[in-house]
Parts: sequence; C-alpha cells; structure tokens
Amino acid sequence: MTTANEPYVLNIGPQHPSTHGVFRLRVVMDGERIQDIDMVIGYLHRSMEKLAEERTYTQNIPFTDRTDYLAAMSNNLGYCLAAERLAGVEVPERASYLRVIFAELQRIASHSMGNGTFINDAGAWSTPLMYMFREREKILDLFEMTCGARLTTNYMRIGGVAFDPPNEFYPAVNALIDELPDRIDEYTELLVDNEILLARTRNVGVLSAADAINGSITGPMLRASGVPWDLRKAEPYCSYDRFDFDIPVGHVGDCYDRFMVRLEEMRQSVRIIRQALEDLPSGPHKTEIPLALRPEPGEAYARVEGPRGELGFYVVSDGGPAPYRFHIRAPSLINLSLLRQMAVGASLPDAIVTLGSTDIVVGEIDR
Amino acid sequence: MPRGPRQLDGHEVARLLSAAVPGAVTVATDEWVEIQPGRVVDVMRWLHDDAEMDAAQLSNLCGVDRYDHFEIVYHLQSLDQNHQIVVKARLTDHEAASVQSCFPVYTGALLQEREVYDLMGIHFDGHPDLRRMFLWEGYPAFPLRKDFLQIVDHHPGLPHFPFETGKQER
Amino acid sequence: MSAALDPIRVRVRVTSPRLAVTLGIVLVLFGAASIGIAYVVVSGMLDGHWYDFRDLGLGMAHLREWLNEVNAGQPAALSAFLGDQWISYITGALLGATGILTFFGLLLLILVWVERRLIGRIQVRKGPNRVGPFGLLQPVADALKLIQKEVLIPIGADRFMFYLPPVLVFIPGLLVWAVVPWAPNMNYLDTNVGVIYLIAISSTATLAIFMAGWASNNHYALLGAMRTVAMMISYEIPLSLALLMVVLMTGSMQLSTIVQWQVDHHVWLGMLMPLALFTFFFSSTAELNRTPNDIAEAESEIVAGFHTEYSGMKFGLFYAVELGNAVAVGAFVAAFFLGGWSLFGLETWIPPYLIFAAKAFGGYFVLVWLRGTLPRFRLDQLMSFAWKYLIPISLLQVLLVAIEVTAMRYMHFPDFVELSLVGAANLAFTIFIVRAWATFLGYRPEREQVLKPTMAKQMGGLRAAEEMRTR
Amino acid sequence: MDSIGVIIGFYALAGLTVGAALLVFLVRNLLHAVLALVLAFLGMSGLFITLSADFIAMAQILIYAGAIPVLLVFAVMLTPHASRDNANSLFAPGGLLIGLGFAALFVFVAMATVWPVLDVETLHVQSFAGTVRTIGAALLGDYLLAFELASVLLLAAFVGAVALVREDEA
Repeated sequence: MTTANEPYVLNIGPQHPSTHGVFRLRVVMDGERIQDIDMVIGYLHRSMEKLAEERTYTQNIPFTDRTDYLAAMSNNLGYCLAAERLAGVEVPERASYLRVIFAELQRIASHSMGNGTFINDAGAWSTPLMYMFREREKILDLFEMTCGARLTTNYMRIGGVAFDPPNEFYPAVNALIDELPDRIDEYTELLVDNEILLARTRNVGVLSAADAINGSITGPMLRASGVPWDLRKAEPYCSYDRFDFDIPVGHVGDCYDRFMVRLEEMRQSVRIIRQALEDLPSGPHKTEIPLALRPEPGEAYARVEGPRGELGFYVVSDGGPAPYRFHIRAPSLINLSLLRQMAVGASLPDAIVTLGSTDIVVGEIDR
Repeated sequence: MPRGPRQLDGHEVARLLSAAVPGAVTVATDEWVEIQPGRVVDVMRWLHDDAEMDAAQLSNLCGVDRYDHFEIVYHLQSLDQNHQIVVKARLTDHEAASVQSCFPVYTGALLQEREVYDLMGIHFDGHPDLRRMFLWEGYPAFPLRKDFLQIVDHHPGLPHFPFETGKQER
Repeated sequence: MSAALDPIRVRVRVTSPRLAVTLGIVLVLFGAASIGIAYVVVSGMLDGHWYDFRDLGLGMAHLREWLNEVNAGQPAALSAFLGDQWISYITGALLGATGILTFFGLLLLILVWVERRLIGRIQVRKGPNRVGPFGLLQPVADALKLIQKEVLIPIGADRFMFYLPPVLVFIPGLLVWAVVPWAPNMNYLDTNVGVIYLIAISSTATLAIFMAGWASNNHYALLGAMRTVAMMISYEIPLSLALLMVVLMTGSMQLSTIVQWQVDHHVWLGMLMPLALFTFFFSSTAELNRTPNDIAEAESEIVAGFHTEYSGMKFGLFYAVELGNAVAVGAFVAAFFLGGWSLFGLETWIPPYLIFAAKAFGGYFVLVWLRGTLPRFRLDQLMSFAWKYLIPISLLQVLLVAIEVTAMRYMHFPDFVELSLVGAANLAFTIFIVRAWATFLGYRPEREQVLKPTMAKQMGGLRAAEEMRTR
Repeated sequence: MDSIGVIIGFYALAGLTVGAALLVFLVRNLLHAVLALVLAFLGMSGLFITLSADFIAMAQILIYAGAIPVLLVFAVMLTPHASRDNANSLFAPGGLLIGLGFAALFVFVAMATVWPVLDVETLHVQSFAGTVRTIGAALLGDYLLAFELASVLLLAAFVGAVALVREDEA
C-alpha cells in the first residue's frame, strides 16, 4: 500500500486504549500488516528495586503492592515468602490458609480484569469488562473489609497476615463463591461460543510449547501453549498441596486458549477457596517477628504462581536491616519477550488482541 | 541458608558440569554453582540439553553489585524434572563488566538481560538488541549499582532501623 | 461503613426541591397550554375543519389544498413572473427543512441519552443519571461542554480540509431524512427515485470521512479513513443488491409506493426476503461504523479512527451524525422491510407515524444491543465476508426474486397464496444457498473446531505437553 | 416561458459548475482540486434536476460525487508527497488546446442541432413522472444490445484490472 521507501510508523501508546497503562509500541506497518514491532517502556519506572535497598524488610511490603497493582495480594505473598525463607520464619497454619484464600480471590479478580480487557481489545464495547468488574468489585469489597484497602492491600506480613478477617467476611465470601460459578457460566455463554470472538482470537498470536518454555513464558500463557506447569502444584507453597484442584491446559497456544485458560482458572480458584474455607484452622494468624529483622547474610529466591505467571522475588541479605539486593522477576515483562515473534506478520487488530491476551500490567513491567 | 524446596545441590551440579564442560566451574556451594563469565553459553547449552539437568527454562536472571565485582544470577528451571538450578557468574571487572549473553540458548533472556544492562550497566556479548529499556538512551548512570550518584556522606543501603539511634552498621 | 462517609455511593443532589417543584409547575402549565391549543386546533373551533390527529399527513394535505387556493388567488402578474406554484414550493421547502432540522436536533439530544442509558443497562450499570431527572439533561450538558471546548488543529493538518468534513458529513445525515415515509402523505420528498436517492446521498459521506482522515495528519486517522473507504466500497454493493430486491418485488423506487405495496399485500418484505433484510442491516452496520463492523473507529486498535484528532463540537458533529444515521437505518429498515407505517390494520387506530417511529427505534435498539454485545470483526474478515459471501449470495437471490416476480405476473393465484409461495421459496433458497455456498468455500464454523482446555493433574514440561497432546 | 425560479436556478447552478470546474485547474493543492471537481459534479446534478431528469441527477451524485472522487483521492493520497500539487507542466498548452477543441465541438453541436421544441401547454408534471421506467424500458428494450455490450466491456475491464493487480503466487 505505502511506498517502499517510507516506513509507516505507528506509535501505539503511551496513551492508547489498548496498552492498559503507559506503555508504547512502535509499530512499523505495511498497510494493515505489521513489519516490525518495538516496545518502548519505562514510563512508569519507579526503580523499586533501588528504593527497596533503603527500606527495612517490612517496609518493603507496600512496594510490592504497587508493582502489579491488579494482583497486590499475590505480590505481597511472593515477597513475604522470600523474606521468610531468608529469615527462617515459620508461618502459622491459619495464616497460610488465609494467604491461599486471598491469593486465590486476587487471582479471580485479576483474571476478571485480564479477560475483560482482552475482550475489550477484541472490540466488544466494555460489556464483558463491566460484567467482570461486577465480581471484581465484590472481591475488592472483601479486601476492604479485611484490610481496609481495595487495590494496594498490603495485607501479608512476614510471618503471617496482618489481620484476621472480620466475622462478616465469612458469609460474604461464601455468598460470593456460591455465586461465582454461575457468573463464570454466564461469561461462557456470552463469549466462549461467540463466532466473532472465535474468529478474532483463534490461531492468532500462536506460541508453541517449545517456544514458550524457551522464552521464559510462564503462567496462563505457558499453560495455554499446552505445557502443564503451575507452581501451585509443581512446587507447592503455603498449603496448596492440601487442596484438590486441576490445572487447565490449552491446546494451540493462541489467544483463545489463553482466554479460556484464565476463565477455567477462575473456576479452579473458586474450588480452592471453598476447600480452604472449609478446613480453615483456628490459631494465630501471624508469627511475631522482631521488628528489627536482620536476616543472616545470604540469599533467597521465592516464587509464587501469580495471575500473570511465575512471580519471583530474589532477596539478598548482608545482615543489615534492609535487603542488600531486591529483585522482582516480573512475569508481565518477561511474557512480553516473544511479543515480537507473535506480532510480526500479523495484522494490527491481531497484534492488539495478542497484546491483550498477554495480560500485561504496566506497573509490573516498569516497576 | 536453606535452598529452595526443589533446588539442586550446587556441589552435585558442579561435579557433573565440570565433567561435561571442563574448566567452567570456579566455585560450588550447596546452593549455587559459580562459573566463568566467558563460558556462560557453553554451560547453559549443556544444562539445557542434558537430559538429567534439563534446564529448559531460564526462570530468572538478575545482577547483584558486590562493590568490587558483579554477580549475575541465573535461576534455571527444569519443568519435566521439576527442579531448580542456580548458576552464578562473577564479573571481576567492575568498571567494564561484561559477560556472555545466554540469548542463543534462552530467548527468554532478551528482556531480562536488557534490564540488567539498563539498570546495572553490565554488557552482554552477543545480545541481539542491547539498548536501554526503562531509562532513556544516554542516561548517564546505572541506578542499581551501589555507587549510583555518588552523593557525599551518603552510603547505599539502610544503615540502621528508623527507631535505632547512633549505631552505625557499616 | 456508613453511606454518609462514602461519597461515591451517595446520590449527589443536583436539583433542589424548590427548583424541582418550580420546574414541575412550569412543565404542567406548559403541557396544559399545549393540550389546550392542540384541542382548539384539532376540534375545528378555528377553521371549521375537524382534524384527525392520528394522521398528520391529512393535515399536510389540507395545508397543501389551502396553499393551492392561495396560489390560485395571487395576482396574475406575479404568477406569470414566478410561476403558479411558488408559494407552495417555498412554504413546503421551508416547512420541510425546518421540520427535519428540528426533528434531527431533538432526536440527537434524545439519542445521546438513550444510547448511553441503554448501553449502561446492558453493561449492568446505570448510565448517566446525575444531570436532571434520570440524567435527561445529560445531552445538554455534553453539548455545552463540547461547544465550549477548544478545537485543536494538529500541526501539519490541512486546515481547510480539516474544517470541512464535520459539516460535509452532516449534510447527508440530514438529507436522508427527506425521503423517510412517516405516514401516508407524510413524506417530505416523495421522489420516484427514492431508493437511488438514498444510496447516492449516503455514498457521499465516504468522501467527507476520507477527507477527515487525511487532513488530520495522523496515522490512526489515516488508517481509519482507509478502512472506512475500503468498507464502504465493499458494502455499498450488498446494500444496493438488497434494495434491488425490494425494488424488484414492489416494482417501484418510490418509498411511499414500497410501503403501500406492503400495506396492500398485507405482508412485510422482511418476511418475504429475510436475506435481503439481513444483508441490508448488516451492510448498514458497516456503513454506519457500528459494532460488529466498527473497524473504522475501532477504539482498541486505532483510537477513534478518522476523527481521532477532532475535538470540541467538531467531534460532536461526527458523534451526533453517527447516532442520527443509526436511527435513519432503523427507519429505512422499517420502511423497506417491516411494513413502514402499517401494523396489520392497527394503523387505523394508532397514528401511523407513531407506528413508524416505534419500528425505527426498534431497529435502532437492535443496533445498540449489538453494540453492547458483540466483539468486532477484523478488516480482512469483513472484506472477505462481503465479497465472498454476501455479494454472490445476494446476486443469486436477486435472480430468484426476478424469476418470482415474473412468475407472479403470469400466474393469477390469490395474493395470499402467491406471497406465501414466494416467502417459502425465498426462505428455503436462502437456507440452501447459505449452506451450499459455505460448503463450497470450505467454511467451517469456528465453534465446531474449538477445543476446550484439558485439566491436568501432573505437572511437567515439554515432554508432558507432548504426552498430553498425543492423548 | 420558464418561470423565474428555474431561470435563476439554472444560472446559479451553471455558475457553480463552471466556477468549480475552473477551480479544478486553478487550485494548487491537488486534493482541493478534487473537492472542486465534486462541487462541479454536484452542480451538474442540480442542472439535471432543473430538467426534471431525477434519475440521471441521482446517478450523477451516486457515481460522480460518491464513487469517483474517492478513487481520485485514493490515487492522490497514495502517491508520494512530492507529486501532490497541481503544478504547471508541459502538458498544459496541449491540454488547453484539446479543451478548446472540445468546447468548440460542443458549441457547434449545440448550435447546429435542431432541438425539438415542445409546447408548454402539453407539458404536465405527469409527463415527467416516470423517467426511471422510461430509462429502464429504453435500456432493456430498444438499446438492449448496446447496454449488454457495455456491461460485458465493463466486466472485461474489471477482470482485467483484477488480473493486473494480482500478485504472482510464486
């Protein structure tokens, strides 16, 4: 379409409806086809890894909320596991059950958001997003009820969780998990058999299993490519080994599989929450740790299965009050490694759908 | 320090590794294996291809500034065997730190190595697209280095707890 | 937490009770006065005629007669100079233009509210509900905001070409309303080339949109403009073919005749030719840039398409004309396929223009509903749908309709039998040809090929993945 | 004897058409020239309406104001930027000559033809009611062969265009 000597460069972002934050794609196009794609990131860079080197271990917990602001609980959990492994802190059983409950609630909320915006990118004008927001709101209400914050929860502590949930929490969460499967069925009816959505997402942005593994892709994207890999089962942390749940695995590795894997994971999360609530042990919700926590010199790498993938925290201690080095393995960033491979040669709408299906959170990409 | 729940013993890995890639291993502890920065690709390729090691995925890559040297820490993951291997590379030249890129083995290193280059200024030989990522091209410093913006009377890190007084650790 | 502490959930009072009461009294008085005036006019106290308010067209006919009398009574010198009918022409033109402008303006004001409320309802939220009762004054507030906003012109934009499109795009939006047959005798321009008029007028909007996209000096706008043009060129053809079927069946391009044909035969053309109805509606969504064919202003891809750079009231005009055109599509669907102002005899009792408006808004509601439900097609999918499916199938259907019309001319069965046969034949043919064509082109519904995720209990890597795949 | 309205209409539309046509080659910007061309076409369709030729007027709008300019604009837009102005060229004198020649021809034809003059009294509104029917009957009756030949020619051009643009599937 265009003349060969004049590349048609389209800047998608930093302010664009589909970049979900300040994230920029510099796309070289030939008509509607993408010839080259380059990410320009860093608009939200706050250098948390540097900041964390001058805060105590407990003071760093709020930072983790603000990396992946759609999955604050999972980030809290990952960091606390790393700090506990570093300092050798034991966690009471009730706390680990509560952590599971909140992490899974957070996963449902995050997947609601991810799937909703993904459908939005595919062109459905906000309706599925609003439907999914309805459930997400209730989950955020539960968070607010428990820890006073909705988005940046700052709920987990080194050695447990900050508060025991109030008494109103249990009926509310029970009502929610009774309702959720029906809601997820509703989305399925609305979206999953929708011919337009299928035509838009099937065989778009395909990632083979070998490529996905080699490209460090984790989480729902990896599972959608057909690799049965979930840290909750492979390396059970907290008390995931005591619950009965399945890992949904896709077949092709296209955008549709990613969407479906996320939708199924929401169902599985409901199962986990139900079991955890049934066997929720009594006891303290927190181990008392010294406020002046000085772990022995050494290092620890702990990871959890966050909603977006393997969320790792690499913490190095030199015996001082603050981490010597604090590194976040951000799944949002690393899942973008193969974006170029997926998007080049596709058309612009396909690339947008592919980007939507990777479910990025810019706060986590840039940190 | 305790290893991760499914982390391999560094000595064991070092034994196999030094048999397969002679001269690559410098130090081994029960947590990690330290290798020559010039042999990264060889080591990674062997770890990746070996059926027993089966390090299929580069799970995490990050750099640590130890004042006089850098450490690059690789967390490698085997999905089929379900174990984790920690490999480190020590870069002694603090001024012009450089290490082989493991992109030829793991495409997942693309953005992680760029990030380390951007924030720590470590050069990865053989990386196809080594540019600044979060910071703009031409930014004068590398923030995650301990000597970032050498402010007078300022030491990196937290010297003492906020409520503690007087006691200077470092 | 108490409601008082939660500002979001507390309904903000915009109207004080006193203002509300005053407004209410004024409204009641206004309504009473209007009813009084209407009664005086309708009951014939004024000029001895008894007006049937169910048929405004009758009133128009009276007006015309009266104007003819005035024409006849004018001095001969004047009529020799200006023609016999000039008073009728000028009055008619002024009345019609004022009527359409008023109607369109009011319609747009209401539509902004209707669309946002409907979409809100579909999306389990409330929609605008703060400004005025039920948020009814929201469009006014929007319009005020848009008018006082600064209009930004990008650097490098062609200023002249940038200013023109919002106006140009508005003209066809107004002009198409001229041929709408509201009721018997109640259409402004009952030309006997009404159908061609419609196609011709709507095709001119393409140029305006293209100009907008080009003049903006913006890559998104240019992409949007290109998409618009590609889509409009493709979908004008099935649209015209669908209308061709209507014209063939009714033997006229005059909209009033088309509606009258449906009234006379007690049938809706949409029942006789479901494929034509579908083609017309689907092509219209493409022409209108509405979901599922809103690729020209696909928000998630190219921001706002051709009007990305427009702000203030210039954007407002694009937005408004889009809404107005949506109702116009509803109106034309009603006129061509849903029997126009007729409702199987009920039009004797209900004012026909109300029936027509109800049908038009019904069509509009379907458009809003689609917008709230469906994702968007991709450009190449839309193009291939138009060229590979819609156009060939429509062509075959046109052939069938032509054969049927010829056959009907030579057979002399009762209407009812003939039309039932035609309807049945068309339906059967449509089902047959759609299936046959899809099989011929090797199309398989996506939903038959979908594999739902499998549930894994064991974790693993590539080896496990291959095991799962082979299983 | 025409009424004054028709006369005014005719001259206004004729002035619009001629003025817009002049603008087409006076305006520097090629896209503005295209717009002026559209205006000229619209004026033409207005002239057709004053002649009660409603079908032709609508066809004029549909084809010349709706479809052709889009093609023109497309062509202008997709050519490189340098050639987007309506500059002087060597073709101008020749073009002027040809244009004058055509004008002379038309004037001659208009003058030399013996136009049938109809009596105003016999002309009713009814006699213009069915231009569509008349044109349709003429096209598919008397001039069927010419019509079909034109259709086949257009189809051939269409297929030829597709064949020309089609890329080789090598």
